Amino acid sequence: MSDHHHDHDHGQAPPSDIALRVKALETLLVEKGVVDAAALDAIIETYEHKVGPRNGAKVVARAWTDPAFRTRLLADATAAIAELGFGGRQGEHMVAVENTPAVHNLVVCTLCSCYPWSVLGLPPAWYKAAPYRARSVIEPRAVLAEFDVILASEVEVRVWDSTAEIRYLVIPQRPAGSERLDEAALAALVTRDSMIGTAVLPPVQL
Amino acid sequence: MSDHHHDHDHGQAPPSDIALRVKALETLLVEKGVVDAAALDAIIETYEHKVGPRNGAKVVARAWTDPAFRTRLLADATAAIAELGFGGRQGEHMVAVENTPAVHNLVVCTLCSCYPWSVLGLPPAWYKAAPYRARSVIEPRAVLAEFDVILASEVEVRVWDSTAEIRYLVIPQRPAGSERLDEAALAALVTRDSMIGTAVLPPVQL
Amino acid sequence: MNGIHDMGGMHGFGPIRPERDPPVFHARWEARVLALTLAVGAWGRSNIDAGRHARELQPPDKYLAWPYYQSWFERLVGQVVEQGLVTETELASGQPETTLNPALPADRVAAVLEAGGPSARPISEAPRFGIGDRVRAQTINPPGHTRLPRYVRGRVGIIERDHGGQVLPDTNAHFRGECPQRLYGVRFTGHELWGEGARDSVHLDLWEGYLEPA
Amino acid sequence: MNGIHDMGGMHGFGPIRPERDPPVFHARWEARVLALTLAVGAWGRSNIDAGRHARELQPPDKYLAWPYYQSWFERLVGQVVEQGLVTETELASGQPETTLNPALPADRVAAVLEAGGPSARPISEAPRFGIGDRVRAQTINPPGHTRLPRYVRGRVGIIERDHGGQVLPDTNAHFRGECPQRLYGVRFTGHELWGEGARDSVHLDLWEGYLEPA
Repeated sequence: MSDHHHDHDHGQAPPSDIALRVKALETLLVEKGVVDAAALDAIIETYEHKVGPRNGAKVVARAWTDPAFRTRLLADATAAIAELGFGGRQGEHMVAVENTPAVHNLVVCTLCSCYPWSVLGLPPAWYKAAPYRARSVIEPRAVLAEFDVILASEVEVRVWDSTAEIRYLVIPQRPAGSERLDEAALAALVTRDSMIGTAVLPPVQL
Repeated sequence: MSDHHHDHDHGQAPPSDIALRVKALETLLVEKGVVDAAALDAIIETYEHKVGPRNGAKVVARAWTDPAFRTRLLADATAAIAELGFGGRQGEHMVAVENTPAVHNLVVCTLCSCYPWSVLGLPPAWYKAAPYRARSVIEPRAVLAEFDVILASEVEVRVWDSTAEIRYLVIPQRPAGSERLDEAALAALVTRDSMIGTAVLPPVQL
Repeated sequence: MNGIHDMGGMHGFGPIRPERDPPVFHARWEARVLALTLAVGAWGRSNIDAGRHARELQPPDKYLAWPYYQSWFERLVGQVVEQGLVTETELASGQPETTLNPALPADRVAAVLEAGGPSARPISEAPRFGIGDRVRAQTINPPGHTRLPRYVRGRVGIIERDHGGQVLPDTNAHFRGECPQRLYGVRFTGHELWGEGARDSVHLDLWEGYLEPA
Repeated sequence: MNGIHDMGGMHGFGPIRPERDPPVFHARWEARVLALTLAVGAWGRSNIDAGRHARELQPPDKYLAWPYYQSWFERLVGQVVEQGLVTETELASGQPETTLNPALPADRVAAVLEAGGPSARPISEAPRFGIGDRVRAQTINPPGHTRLPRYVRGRVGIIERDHGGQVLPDTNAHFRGECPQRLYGVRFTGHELWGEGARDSVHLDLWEGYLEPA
């Protein structure tokens, strides 16, 4: 009995009427002039097509290829990231943390869903859900294992709980075999999860 | 916004199908011979009509009127309560705590719903619900106020969190004006809540 | 486990709703669930600690939303299968494939309830702590059952009572033995638990292994 | 508040469900809720801390059960009324009784998102703590908003970074002022937070008033 565990289904399937309720509120707010329908579309367009993990990937690729940029990024991430044109909402105060053979960084927000929008876009559902929020600080290696990341025991895990307005970007380790790739090709290798710390980039197959 | 608080309705209204599901399981268990239907009736009869707060009230009235019994009750509540014929399930290991002009005792089980069945019967719904369990240990005076119990600031509140198999019975203060009442009349004054610590007995109107 | 059940000290659950003269049960199905749970328990295939842990493992949102006896009912459905009293097939069809003799016949109910299930156990070890000793509740976060609430971990209290040996829930809930340990009544000040401004005191019963000298 | 949102270190929520290449939104209504929330926010009648606190005040069972953007939607319904943007009557009828000019026209969206809302503030007080100092997170249990999680209260860490002055959520969420304080990056060992056997470390950003010398 003690190992019995009911299967969870924490509400990723919304009630059927939520879409209707949202539509009704939007209609009222647009008709009253509280919000501009075209502005809503522009916000959605921004986070579906403009602001997302490709931004962060460019930051990472630049850090891998430009030692002076890497130094600036680790010293003042907000300013360094702004050099690439990224900043603004939920990226106002950035810190970059670098993975090395000895240290692996993992970012979480136990209290809500803080996430570096300016470089990674909107957070994935699992990042905002209770299991990841609850477990990352107490059993980070078990969490990583569920992402198929198994670290050697001598690697130190540093968990960053985003309790304030500082937002964290993980600089993953440059993958083995990527020595000849240029900055654009390197950026294409960088995944969203590797910049949260829930993935390690695999070696490049040449 | 910060004071906004949705009205809670933590499930005292059961889904309409729960009664049917219970009936179906009971039918299966009875037909298979896992349980005896008459035994179920006997258990319910016990806790609806035999084992309840009248038991505890008799213990309290005895303690008020028999100093030697009070001494035994405070020294070994399990044995003293057994003198009155009460004991058994969820009363195997009892401790009695006495309210005085200087000390008020309050019993809770933060981790589940532990309660002294043998002297108080089954716990009321609020005792088992999250607000009482969560709040009693951190803000006992606010909890007491919701039961209309306002204590003078010099009165010490002792909260008993029933984390093990020890069960607590509060001996309320004997009400003013009850000096001439006999043990049976006194027992009639003692309420369930006064033996949990969420009530103070009012003066007797003669 | 640091489960949703470990709610001492939480805010946000709203007001208490006292009922001055409630019925023992608010619906007949509640009474049946209580009785079924006790009658199934009489088979002796589990124990009270494992039963508590089964509720702790219920999905947290359901644990909060379900009426109390529905939580018991959902536990009971799991228990009868896990204890081999009913098969999944029988549960699905509602039709028994075999029959048993009830573990608790009606004429034994009074005796069984009056006997209860004492959890005191003789232990030979001398007490590690005496009345008046200062102790710190350990910083432990076991993934399994424990009765050391989060709100006292790392906090210092005073031993007030020695309850003698008692079955240890941490092992018993997982069928790893009763492993009795001495149980102490420990007093913590509100100030120690909650900080500046907190008054009064909270008393918990804690097993010897939960405590260290302070 | 010690709310359901303060879930760091809890067990019982089950496995994580990674999605390797999820869409930004799983349904169109989610996208509309995000956009509506940002567009309403442009009225400037609340702040990010008050917005977080509004979710913390949602009923705990609902907080756990609702899809994420439904929690945002339920908050939004409350916000538009509390901020005087919509009346209860309009909400019930769906018919506006007056009209306004949107605070965020479409041609301002890019500029507003790019500006963001910096929370850094100049402060004149000298730092109370220096890099490498040992500090203890205070034992506080405020009923209102705070960003000091329960799992670090009373625990000792090391100052690793000085982030300068930042708006204090504890006051700002309740519209009692920005009261900026110095913010520090603080490292806690897993052993200090969780006890024997825990490894690795957890870093939190904590305001000066959350800390005391250790």
